[in-house]
Amino acid sequence: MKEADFRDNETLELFKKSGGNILLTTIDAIFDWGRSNSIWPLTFATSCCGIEMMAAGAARHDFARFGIEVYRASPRQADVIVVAGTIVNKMAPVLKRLYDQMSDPKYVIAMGACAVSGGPFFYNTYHVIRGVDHVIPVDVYVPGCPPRPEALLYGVMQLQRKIKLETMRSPRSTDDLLR
Amino acid sequence: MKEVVNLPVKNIEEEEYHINMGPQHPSTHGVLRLVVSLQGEIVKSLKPHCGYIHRGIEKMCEKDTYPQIIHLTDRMDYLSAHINNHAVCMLVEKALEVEVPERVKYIRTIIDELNRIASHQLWWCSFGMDMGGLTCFFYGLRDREKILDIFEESFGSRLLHSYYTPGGLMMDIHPNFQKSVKDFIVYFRKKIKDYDDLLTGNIIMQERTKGVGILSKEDAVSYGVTGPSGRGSGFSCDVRKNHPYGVYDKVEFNEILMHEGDTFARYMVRMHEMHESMKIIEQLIDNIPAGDYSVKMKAVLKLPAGEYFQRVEAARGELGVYVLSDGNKTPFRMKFRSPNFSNLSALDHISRGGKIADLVAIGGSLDYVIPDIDR
Amino acid sequence: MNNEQLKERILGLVPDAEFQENKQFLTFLIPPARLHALAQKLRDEEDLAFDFLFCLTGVDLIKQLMVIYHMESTRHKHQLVLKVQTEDRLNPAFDTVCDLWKTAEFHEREVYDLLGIRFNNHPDLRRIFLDEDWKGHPLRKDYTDEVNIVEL
Amino acid sequence: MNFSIYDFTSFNQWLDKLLYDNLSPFWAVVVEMTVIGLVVLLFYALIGLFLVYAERKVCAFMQNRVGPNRVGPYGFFQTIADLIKLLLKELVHIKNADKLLFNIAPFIVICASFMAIAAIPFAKGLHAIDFDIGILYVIAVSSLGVIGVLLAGWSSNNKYSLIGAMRSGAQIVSYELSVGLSLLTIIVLAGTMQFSQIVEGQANGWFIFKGHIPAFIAFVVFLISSTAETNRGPFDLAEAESELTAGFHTEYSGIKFAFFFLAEYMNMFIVASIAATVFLGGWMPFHVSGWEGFNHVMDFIPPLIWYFGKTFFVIFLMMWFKWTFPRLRIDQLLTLEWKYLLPINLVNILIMAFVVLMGWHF
Repeated sequence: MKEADFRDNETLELFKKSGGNILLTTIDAIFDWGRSNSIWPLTFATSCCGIEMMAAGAARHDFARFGIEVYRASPRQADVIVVAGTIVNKMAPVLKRLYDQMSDPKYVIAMGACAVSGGPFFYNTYHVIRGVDHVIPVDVYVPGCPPRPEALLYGVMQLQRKIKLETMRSPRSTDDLLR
Repeated sequence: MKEVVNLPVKNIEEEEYHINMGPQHPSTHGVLRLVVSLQGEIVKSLKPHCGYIHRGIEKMCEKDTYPQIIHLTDRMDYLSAHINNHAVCMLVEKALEVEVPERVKYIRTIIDELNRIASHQLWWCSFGMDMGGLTCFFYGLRDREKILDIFEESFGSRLLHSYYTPGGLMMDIHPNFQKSVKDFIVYFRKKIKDYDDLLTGNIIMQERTKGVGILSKEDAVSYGVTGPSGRGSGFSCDVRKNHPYGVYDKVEFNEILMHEGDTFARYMVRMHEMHESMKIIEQLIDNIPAGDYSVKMKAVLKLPAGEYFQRVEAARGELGVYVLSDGNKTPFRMKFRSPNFSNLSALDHISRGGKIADLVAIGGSLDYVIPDIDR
Repeated sequence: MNNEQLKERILGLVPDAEFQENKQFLTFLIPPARLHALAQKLRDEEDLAFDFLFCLTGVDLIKQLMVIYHMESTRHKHQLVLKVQTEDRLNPAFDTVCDLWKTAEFHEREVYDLLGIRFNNHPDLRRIFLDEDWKGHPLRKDYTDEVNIVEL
Repeated sequence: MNFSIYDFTSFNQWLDKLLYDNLSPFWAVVVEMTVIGLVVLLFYALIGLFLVYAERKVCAFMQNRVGPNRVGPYGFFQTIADLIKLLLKELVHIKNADKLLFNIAPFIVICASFMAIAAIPFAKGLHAIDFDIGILYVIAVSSLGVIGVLLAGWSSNNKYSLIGAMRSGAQIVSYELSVGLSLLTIIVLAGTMQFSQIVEGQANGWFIFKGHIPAFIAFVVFLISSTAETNRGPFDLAEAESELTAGFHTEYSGIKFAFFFLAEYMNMFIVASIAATVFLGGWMPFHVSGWEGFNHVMDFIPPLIWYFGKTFFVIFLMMWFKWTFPRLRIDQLLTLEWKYLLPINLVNILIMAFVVLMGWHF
């Protein structure tokens, strides 16, 4: 993918425009560099997308290249929870609890149609949560049923891009930024 | 004066220690929850709690047409997606009394077996990982990618294909299909030796699996443990042999049976099955007859009123599909007899008395796929 | 034993069993009260030896509730289908067969969970998929849930 | 004043003299200790980060992958990014945990490994302190870490942690024996427990060659039991990921978890450097008696390179174990120690004593 295509969504970078004090921005830059380059996922998969997540970690796609291979089984040590698969009513409280157990800063990637919107299980079923964003806040949505490993990598790279815009300064209102 | 209360004295030896394995746990392969009672490291009993991925597929089927249902079966046991599709397609074909062309049968059989190899490769990865050998994971997935390449070339998808339709196939195979499959067989014959070198022959692995988690033949039958897990106990339950479908009656292959019933036997059955599957593919790949890849079906499929049942051998055991039709385009009741559901019921029985590490190894050898248990 | 002989044999054991026409399997509808005794005989008698219960299905027939047992003999390779029905939709109950086939334990829990059919003498009859406090049994035809179900 | 990379004694003396000339003796000692402390701390952090990076690359190499390559050249700054992230991560306070013990445990673990580094000679004259009972000190100090592990498991108020800690306790207490006894075999040969003298004693041949078969057996036993003592695969039962999620450090987050993570790698470095020092001659070059030209070429390579080369070779061996073998079960782990390694070791010491008595060694 070309760099230009990767950055076709420019709204994110708008947040950076507001400027700031040189000390704070330098510290921000270091912190964001560290955080965005070390996203450790939680070993958590509910269904089919989990297999593609495994494939993304395996030899061909190897997302260790981005330093993401340190799968932590304990939520305390994980940075990102990749919700790979359907979330049902019985699982939702558990997922919420897992998210709460993670230590800040924490991020969520909704992987696959089920996690994004309920996907193939949207209609006529009694037990499916239609989109994981009903339970926990989502940073990046990766559509597909299941998404290819490349798609997950793309999602992770977008998350890195998002993390790079974090700041310690007090947040401004969106209107202010878009002006 | 205050009354002296005699607190009940608990015997520490008898006290049990309960731990929750799951729903998020690396060794439950998904969102299964096992409540394990321990005494020290020894498993006294365990209770599986399912339903953390119960999506109500059977209810959805009652509102869906048969071609739609095929897409749902993909998502049950996603590692043998083709085989699940095969079951529903054959059931519809049987109900409508449609005879599919020989070409379709050949292609379906070949792809089923490729799917079985891919599934067993992934099982090997996760089994190795459960045992603590992390490198297995990468070796298995490396070779699995080759099969996924073949799938992708022919029908454009990696994991969930929905390639079979009632009456045939979605599209014809890619012109390269035969060549790539043959290349893969040559490649994998070489690579499967790595598997044996890395894990099968390892002393630690053998010590940890031999004599662990023994399931007798009687119990296997009674619990309905089918597939490689049942055959590791000597239960001859291969649907491909007992009730042949596709072109399994035209090929030579062995039903792998081992009689030890322990974790190692279940492991070895799967390792041998990969060889058998390659044997089946080799017999078929050069003989795919020419012809149509599908027969003309009606636009709306309505099954005649009645009951239908179709059994196939999925990668993890016997998949049964039961349909009660009232003559409409949607089934009145559809039930999937999923192999993992029955296999899981035996977990409590066979892991009692073992250590926690044994429980993990046994779970790996039963190779459950949670969405298939919960449906 | 072929299907004809098997049919004679079953009718000999349970005279009031109702034979049903089915292309694939030999099918009988039997009175619920005789289920357990018949199942015991089917499993234990040498010439029957139905030791493998490969499917257990609950069905809501709108008026009745039905449970279907698909069984096979691993020794003789013959197959049989038994059905039991009840018209009682409020408190449907059948005898459990999980003392005969252990696989039935989980399958009966599933039927209880999704269709609300109770099984007498079942050792651990709890919901298996849904939460304990879930209201209703989703696979019943009259099940409605305006919150969770989005109808197409 | 001539400094050389072959002998650091003169440099030390120069530094010592400089400080004592300019400061009062008390302050000279204070400054010396601070400098040594800082150097060791820096070294510790650098080696830790490097080892984490090395492990990721080595395991990638063994698994047909490329490993980290996006952050910096060849992904070299990957672990620095990890460190920054871990430093900034929230420290979760566990309800009902034993707060004091919970907080103190990672420090105990890291201090234990920190203290052990002090006694290890990196080159001639380059060590913080040269005890005359150096080996005893290192064994004693490095096994303090298990207290931290036990405390971490106990205080977390988590069942997985407790099981992990108990496993770790049983494991380290048993394998400590084998580590000690296999080193004792070499002490019998060397006749001293002082590291500097042990290294000097290998000037004309490393102990693994000098001591015939018993020394080699001791080396193998040491490798196995030290791998077990550092809680690394195939003996990583205390954190057994597929069984106990993360074992004793399940509840730790952020920098406290980083301490456990780092301590694991430093322990590996320490046991590897003990193996290198005691069995493979430490910073001593490889010499073959009689081959003067060859020996001269070997002498030309600086001792630091010899030392790190040997240490990383042993570390590579340990990584190789980890990425190849499946994990043992707890009862097999104890069987291996008490039924196999310990008797082999005891017999081995006797044989070694006999060899030394008869003067059969080189």
